[in-house]
Amino acid sequence: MSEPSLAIRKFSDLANPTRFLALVAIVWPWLAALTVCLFAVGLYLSFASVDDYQQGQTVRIMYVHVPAAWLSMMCYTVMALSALGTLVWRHPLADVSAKAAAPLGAGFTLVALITGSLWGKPMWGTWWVWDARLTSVFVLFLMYLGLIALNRAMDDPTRAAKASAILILVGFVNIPIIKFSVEWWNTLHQPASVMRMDGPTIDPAFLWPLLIMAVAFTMLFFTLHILAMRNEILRRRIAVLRRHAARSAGEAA
Amino acid sequence: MSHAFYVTASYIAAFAVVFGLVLWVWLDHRARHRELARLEAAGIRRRSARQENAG
Amino acid sequence: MIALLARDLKLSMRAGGGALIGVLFFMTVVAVIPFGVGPDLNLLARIGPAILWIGALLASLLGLDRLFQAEREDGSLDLLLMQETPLVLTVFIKCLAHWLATGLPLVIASPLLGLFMNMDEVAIGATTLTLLVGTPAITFIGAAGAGIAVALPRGGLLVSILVLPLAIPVLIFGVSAVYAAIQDPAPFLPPFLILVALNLFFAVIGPVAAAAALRLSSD
Amino acid sequence: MRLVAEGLSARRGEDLIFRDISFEIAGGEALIVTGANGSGKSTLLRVLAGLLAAEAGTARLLAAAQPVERLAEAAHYLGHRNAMKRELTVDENLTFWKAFLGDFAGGAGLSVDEAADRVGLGGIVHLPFGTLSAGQQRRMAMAKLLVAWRPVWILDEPTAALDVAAESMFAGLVTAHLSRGGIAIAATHQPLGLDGVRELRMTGFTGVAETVW
Repeated sequence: MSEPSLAIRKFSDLANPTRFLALVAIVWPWLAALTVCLFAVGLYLSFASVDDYQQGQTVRIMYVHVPAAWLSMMCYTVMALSALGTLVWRHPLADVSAKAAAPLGAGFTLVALITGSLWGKPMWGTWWVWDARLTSVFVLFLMYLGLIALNRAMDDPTRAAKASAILILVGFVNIPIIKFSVEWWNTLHQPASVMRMDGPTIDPAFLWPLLIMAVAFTMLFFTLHILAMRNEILRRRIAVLRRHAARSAGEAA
Repeated sequence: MSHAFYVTASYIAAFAVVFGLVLWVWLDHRARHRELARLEAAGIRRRSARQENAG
Repeated sequence: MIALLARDLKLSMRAGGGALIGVLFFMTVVAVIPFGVGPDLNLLARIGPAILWIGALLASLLGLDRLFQAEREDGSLDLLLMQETPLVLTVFIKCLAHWLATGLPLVIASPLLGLFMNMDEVAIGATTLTLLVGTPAITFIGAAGAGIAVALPRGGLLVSILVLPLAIPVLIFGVSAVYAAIQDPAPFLPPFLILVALNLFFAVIGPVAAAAALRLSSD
Repeated sequence: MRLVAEGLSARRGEDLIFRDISFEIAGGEALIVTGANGSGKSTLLRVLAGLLAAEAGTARLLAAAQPVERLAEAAHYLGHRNAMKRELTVDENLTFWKAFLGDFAGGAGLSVDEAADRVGLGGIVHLPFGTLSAGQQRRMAMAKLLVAWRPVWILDEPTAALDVAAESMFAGLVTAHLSRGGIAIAATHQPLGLDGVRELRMTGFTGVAETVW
């Protein structure tokens, strides 16, 4: 009996914004340091690695492109989980988490898009193809921007959180459909000669830098995420304090 | 254009965006801190903080 | 429920209703396209179905933001929320009424515009049929956006921005089905059936999401 | 039939509006909610109508003619806004609400014409709602209470924008409703001219709400 209740208490401890802030204060320097170390190793490896016999040194773009693309999806998953937290458990920190993640997701998706087209130009001879993958990522980018716009349009943070939680979940079930439909569309419209990224298996020489870079990017995301959450918590705390200040001023008068 | 150009460009772009995100988080934090400090200077604090000071 | 359907239909016909505006917008958009791409009849015939679909997509988003906002402004939304009838059903009926008032006229107008676009009979028939099946899906998924943005004073544009990416699959399969009908080797049925499936799927997910959003946004 | 509210608290945005409100009303009784502006009258009524989730506490309808899960299903809510469409005629509006709301067990609503007669505007149901004056619109919104039977009436400032004659007309409506065994809860500035009603004075919640932030 004691164990689950302990677990629940742990969870709700973490859930308390004040505790969370304390936790962030302890954790974030370590996370940041880890991120920097991983990036140092990952960047070194990615520039020290041999050139691909087919793609030349453009293969190095992969080391930023693939992790960014991975993050763009992981970030949306984090937001979908937070949205569940908002709607099902009505957890205040879940609101904060979803709101803080949106700009980060948009940022990493943008990186994935830019590096993707920079990779595409030398490889395919064009900046952009309406490939299923690229198009889906572009749609994802639009959805991040839509979510940010929605959050900015609402002044009450609790209601904004609920509205965006619903939108996030609707988007979450829709993204696979969008992906599938774009793939279908692609087979109709595109000559089959366009290069596929998932062709041959990756050589271990490329795998290691890629993995380390992916972990580094993920750590970067979590560092930024908890810091952005901290900012958001402070923002709400300030809003509450200001309202109290206004109210007590009214009482004094 | 050489392939090195594309590699450099994509690393620069990635760095720029990530730097932008870091900057956003950092500036936001500074702004929030300043606001909190101003509120505190005006004598407005959270109740829990007040109790801690009193106790 | 029938009462609600009848009321919403009446409202859309009366002054200030959106029924006519949608069709007018649709026709204007389609009429403007040839000035952009040139009067080449072959080209128009080729891109005609796509133009009709994009026009219909934009036109069906046009009045969506008012779907719940108008109800909220005069207090009717409160009463709709209170009832024993599941809110999802109420939302579904409202979507249906909205589609009958704005979506169906688009479908009816599309053969005429198809003639302007120099499309042949098969293409016109296929476009009309796919629009008939596809536009309800846009309305349903749009209702989710309308529910989310119900409390926003300037929600109209935001609804379109939020909903358009979600409507991409409908557009893809709608247009694919039309082209499959025109170009012989590709089979018509698979994309068409997927379009039907999308319609049914959105008919569930849209009202559910919209109902949840409306409940949460009431205060 | 009894309406029991226990320990209700409600929040608007981040602010706690009121805390720990409890009362009990039996059939045939009315409760008048009074208090200054911003003391939480409207919020309390919206919580009772199920339009706003209570932060804590419950409001239930016990021993009603048919078991209800939510109090809202057995209640009429007349808010600040009339919930009528300007573009439709009064008749169309009321007919819609009559059909959409339906009758709660244990009573039957009046016909549209009868209801319009009761609020003293018999002859003009064919006019578009938007062409009526503010006072007439409010009266027609009250007729909405009559076309479908609900044992509980939740009325938020019902007599705002009404003249004295209309106020006494409305007092008559509420009295008739109470005599049928109904319950009425009204937030008001003005005395409604009802006899033997209970009063709940909202003081507002002056303390500082403890928020999670």
